[in-house]
Amino acid sequence: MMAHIPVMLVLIPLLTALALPAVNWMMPRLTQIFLKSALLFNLALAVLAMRHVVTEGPWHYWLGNWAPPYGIEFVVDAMSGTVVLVAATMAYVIALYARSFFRLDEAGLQARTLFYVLFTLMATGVIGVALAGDIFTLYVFIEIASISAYGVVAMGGGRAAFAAFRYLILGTVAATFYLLGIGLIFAMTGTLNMAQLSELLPPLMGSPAILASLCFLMLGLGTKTALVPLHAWLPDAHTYGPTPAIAFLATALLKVFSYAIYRFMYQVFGGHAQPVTAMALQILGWLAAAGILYGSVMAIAQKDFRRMLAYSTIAQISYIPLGIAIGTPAALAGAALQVISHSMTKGCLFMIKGGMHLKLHTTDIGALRGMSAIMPLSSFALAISAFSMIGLPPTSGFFVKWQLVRGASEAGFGWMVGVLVLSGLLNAVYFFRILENVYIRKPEQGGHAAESHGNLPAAGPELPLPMLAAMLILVVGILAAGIGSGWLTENVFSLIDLAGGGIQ
Amino acid sequence: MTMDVFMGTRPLWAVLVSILAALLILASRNKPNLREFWTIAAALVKIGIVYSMLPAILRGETLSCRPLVLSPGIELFFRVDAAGMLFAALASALWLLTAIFSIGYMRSLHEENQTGYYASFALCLSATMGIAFAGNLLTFFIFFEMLTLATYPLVVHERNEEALKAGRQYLTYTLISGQLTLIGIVLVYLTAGQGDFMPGGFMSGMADAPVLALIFLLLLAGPAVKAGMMPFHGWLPAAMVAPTPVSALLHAVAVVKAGCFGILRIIGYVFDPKLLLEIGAAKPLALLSGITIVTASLIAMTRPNLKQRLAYSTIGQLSYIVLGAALGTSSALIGSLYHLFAHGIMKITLFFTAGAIYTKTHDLDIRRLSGLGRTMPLTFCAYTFCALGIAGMPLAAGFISKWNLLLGASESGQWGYAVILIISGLLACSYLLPVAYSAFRGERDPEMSHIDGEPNRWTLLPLLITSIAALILGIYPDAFGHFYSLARIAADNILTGTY
Amino acid sequence: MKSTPSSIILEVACRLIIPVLIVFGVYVLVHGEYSPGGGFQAGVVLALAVILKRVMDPADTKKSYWTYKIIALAGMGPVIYMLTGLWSIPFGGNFLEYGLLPLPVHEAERHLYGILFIEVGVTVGVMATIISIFDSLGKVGDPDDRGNLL
Amino acid sequence: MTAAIFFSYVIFWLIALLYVCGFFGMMEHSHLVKKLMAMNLMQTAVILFFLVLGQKIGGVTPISVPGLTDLDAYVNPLPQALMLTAIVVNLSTTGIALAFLIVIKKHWNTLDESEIMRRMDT
Repeated sequence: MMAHIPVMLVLIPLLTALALPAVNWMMPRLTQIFLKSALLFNLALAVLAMRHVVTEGPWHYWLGNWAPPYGIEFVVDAMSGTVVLVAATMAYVIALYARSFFRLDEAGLQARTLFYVLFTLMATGVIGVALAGDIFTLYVFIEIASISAYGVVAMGGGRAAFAAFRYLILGTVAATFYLLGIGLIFAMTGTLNMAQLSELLPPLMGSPAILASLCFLMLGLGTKTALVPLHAWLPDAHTYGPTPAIAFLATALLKVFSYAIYRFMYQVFGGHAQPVTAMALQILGWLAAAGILYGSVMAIAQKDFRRMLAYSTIAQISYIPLGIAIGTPAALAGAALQVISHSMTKGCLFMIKGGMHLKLHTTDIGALRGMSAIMPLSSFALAISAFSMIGLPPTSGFFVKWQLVRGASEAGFGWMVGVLVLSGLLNAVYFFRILENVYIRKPEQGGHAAESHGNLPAAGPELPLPMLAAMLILVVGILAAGIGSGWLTENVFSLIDLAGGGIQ
Repeated sequence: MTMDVFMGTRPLWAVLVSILAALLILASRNKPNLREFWTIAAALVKIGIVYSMLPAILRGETLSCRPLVLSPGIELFFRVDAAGMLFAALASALWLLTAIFSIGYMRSLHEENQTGYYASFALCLSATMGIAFAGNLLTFFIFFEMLTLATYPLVVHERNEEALKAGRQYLTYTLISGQLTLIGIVLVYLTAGQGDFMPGGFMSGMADAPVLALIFLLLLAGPAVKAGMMPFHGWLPAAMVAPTPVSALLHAVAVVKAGCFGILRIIGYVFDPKLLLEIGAAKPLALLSGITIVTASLIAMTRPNLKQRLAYSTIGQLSYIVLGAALGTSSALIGSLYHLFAHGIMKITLFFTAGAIYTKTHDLDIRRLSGLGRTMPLTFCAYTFCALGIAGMPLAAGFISKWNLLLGASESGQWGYAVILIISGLLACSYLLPVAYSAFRGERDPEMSHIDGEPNRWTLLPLLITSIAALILGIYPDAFGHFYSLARIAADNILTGTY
Repeated sequence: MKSTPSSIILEVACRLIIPVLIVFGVYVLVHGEYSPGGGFQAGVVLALAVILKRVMDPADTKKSYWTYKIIALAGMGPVIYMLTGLWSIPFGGNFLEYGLLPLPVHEAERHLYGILFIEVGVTVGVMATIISIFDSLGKVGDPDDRGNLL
Repeated sequence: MTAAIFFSYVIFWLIALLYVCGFFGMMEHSHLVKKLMAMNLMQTAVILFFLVLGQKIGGVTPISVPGLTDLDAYVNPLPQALMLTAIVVNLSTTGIALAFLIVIKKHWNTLDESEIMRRMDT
């Protein structure tokens, strides 16, 4: 059993997702228990897989015992293990949150089992992308994750359906770009396995076909990651989709495409050792930097908390491509830490957003006055996540910034240091504006918060326990990932394989 | 065994104890007595832990512990040395007094949001301990930023527009400068490969002079803003909207002193006073602090509000410390380190008296305080004594530091600074003493006729203790915690380059 | 409630065609290993049989319990696939290693049976999916339908 | 033979044309169904691209023909197998997109993108 963990990591959520309608039909009471125990079990397996990677190195699994060039291979290494662990954690925590959320949100989503099915499928896709050892399997899992994501976003109603349609169109065009890219690679080399490609490609790097495929892959994965200027789908989808879905989409799903960029850049195209790839990485760095600044500036301009979070996601997600583009071990460690840190932070913020929506009936920033009096624990979670977003110690966000700044200055990218620092300050502008409203300003007489204070549901002013528990797990995680970041960097992120393509 | 572990990790516990206290305070927010008990208890425990390390430091040893790895090759590193001990002992002792004062002050004014106040206060103290004991730049920076964060709720405590504006200003100054310091720290790790504080510094020869000067400038940004150096002082008077105990502890002890302490650490333990001369950074720094001293004193004279006046006085006095560090001779360093401590004791007394007066009058306009000295003799005696101390009168603690600074200025041959110090003393007399004079000799303002006596004893007790302490220290500079010896050991460390 | 068929010609034709479709579907399924065919095609053919029945008797579509069952069934198809893959694990194989399935036949034939099980799963999945799409489309515009299936 | 080489290149140009047609169709039309159809054109172009990659002149379908044991006589089966998966992906994307269109039509009572965008803002 233990030897099959890599494939189990994909199979368990897949099996859960597909069996869920049957379970719900025959034993409706067991649905939630079934879902949560499966996700918890998967989380435990992810931890075991990570431990295996740390103690014994990368883990290869051949489906049907067919050797790689012919068969499908799953690989768990330091980076994919991290992504899998994050995805499994977020899936469990959000499942914990979602049930209470939907219970309170009576007017909202009705097709709940369908939601859980799509949600778990999305988790399957994310974990599959992380584990895939060949570029076509990667495509299949990307599409599993994306299609479920379109469906889940559309569950938020009429506006969400339109946002999801645009997301679908752009996402599918991105997928065709991706397919074209791997088609060109396949035409040049005759293989799809990443390990084999990394040996066959270097002599071919100068050819126009490979250059074109690099461009197509960058465009495809860049759109899915919401790299500026390919981010057009993101703000609407994040604003109108149902909260638990967006909490997973913004955290685990977006990360996995950055992770795919890392896999291609370093383990297929040879990283900074190849002049063409080095150029691509440089462009990636510029785009990421532009994304960081654009997202932060746009976030300041928003009046709605949901939209602000959406733009903040664009900014924060770009930290990962930035770390990948820099390409020193410290920067890659920063990118990997950002995968963990941003997932927990943004997940927590979206959960709080959902809570505000349920309790205060608004997500308008100006109407959050006095929230700390009504929802003290949620406000506390909000404060900690905001600090992590800004990058203040001892939260994990600070250590991300530290590693990235360190990496950028080691590699001689002084301007990136400036971008990172500026981004932290811009984040401070919009998050402290919210904290001021939540903690310091008193609700105006007859204002929104005061009004809804009167209409609070009988369940009590604070959110129900499972929702709070989910948020507080993430808050503890943010602090733990900050304090433990040194340990993580030394023991896990130091194993990230740059395949000789990094900057020393 | 457990005892040994505890003894070995005392610096860590000194930091953690008030974080724990903050959590307990938040947990018992509905029980004011229990909440304040936690504050006092944590303060006592902290004093116990800090002072238990004193004998070893006085023997010239250092205590260190590395509980955690922060980043490859960089640990969360605490090292207690003479300079850190000086700062930690000062902050922990004054926390206890401020806690007692706060209880009296907050209760008599029926302030809101007291739980958040006490919790943030405790967090501030943790951050201060962390800054005092930090053994490397990253650890220092982490606690430095924590201090910024923990202070913010205190600055905006009043929850009104003015407080919000002050809070924004405070964050703007400190966060921006903090980020610059972060870049500086990264550059230090990049050029020197390490960032552990060493007496006499470790940066010499690591890069060319212009690069070193740039790094120094970046590193200095954060501490200089916190210390209220002149072009960056705007937040400090604005932050005086906070309740008086906050101004007392934070703007006399924790925050601004953390800035000064940071400057001392950077000058003495990352760079070296001699290296600064070589790269041409010492003279501009000294000049800047000289200008700050005079200008701040001149501005102070124009402010009618007592707290504002004290704020500008603080800005001026803090630059003594920077000046001493920039001069870099033995006496100057001793004076600078001792001033860190002496100014803390005296300025906190002044703020305590301001707070005590405020609990009675609800007004701090100095024109309306005249005649009150006859009703509140103890309070105003304490005020007068410490005002003279700030000016540098013999028999008060301020004299010791100023004397050493004067010696230092003459040792280094820069007589101009000696003149500035003396002028500053005269200016201090001219803006602090008129308050005392009119209080004892002036006509009572008719609106203040209802004032019947001294403030309540919880507010009176701490300020009497600190003013008596200032007197004793002026006579025996080594009293209470061998602070003078600590300053001397630290200065020796910096100049000899070894612990 | 017995509803009337739309026309007698349709009814007679369907009665003749549906059994043939089912038999043909099974043929396509089991022959997929050697010749064009397999799970996808078999699934479509089988689904067609059910859809024809629906066309013949529209009232059948309205029975709402069908949607629950059919979607659960659509999920169970891939579950059969995965269980087949997992079946080899207790016998020392990797996921989907049919050569180690505990069947009393030659290894090459074990591969064949392994594929067959998988094709059965695919057939069930495809069939149920197509039927559920047909059912949902039949409900668009239905005032009783809230647009939510589960 | 030159004709064969010529046509072997022309097919790629035709595929590129199809792809670009899809792209421009998507940019040009504001009707959502037309956008979807344009998207399908792009997907089809990519599928054709893969199939042509595995094609060879005179090759037969990769299903065992009795008596034909020469491996070179068959076309490469891998692209075909891959495209089978890609077609399933396309099918599900199109299906889910159509479902969205039904919801959009119900909610907005129009399928015109610019109209919906205008109403989203207000």
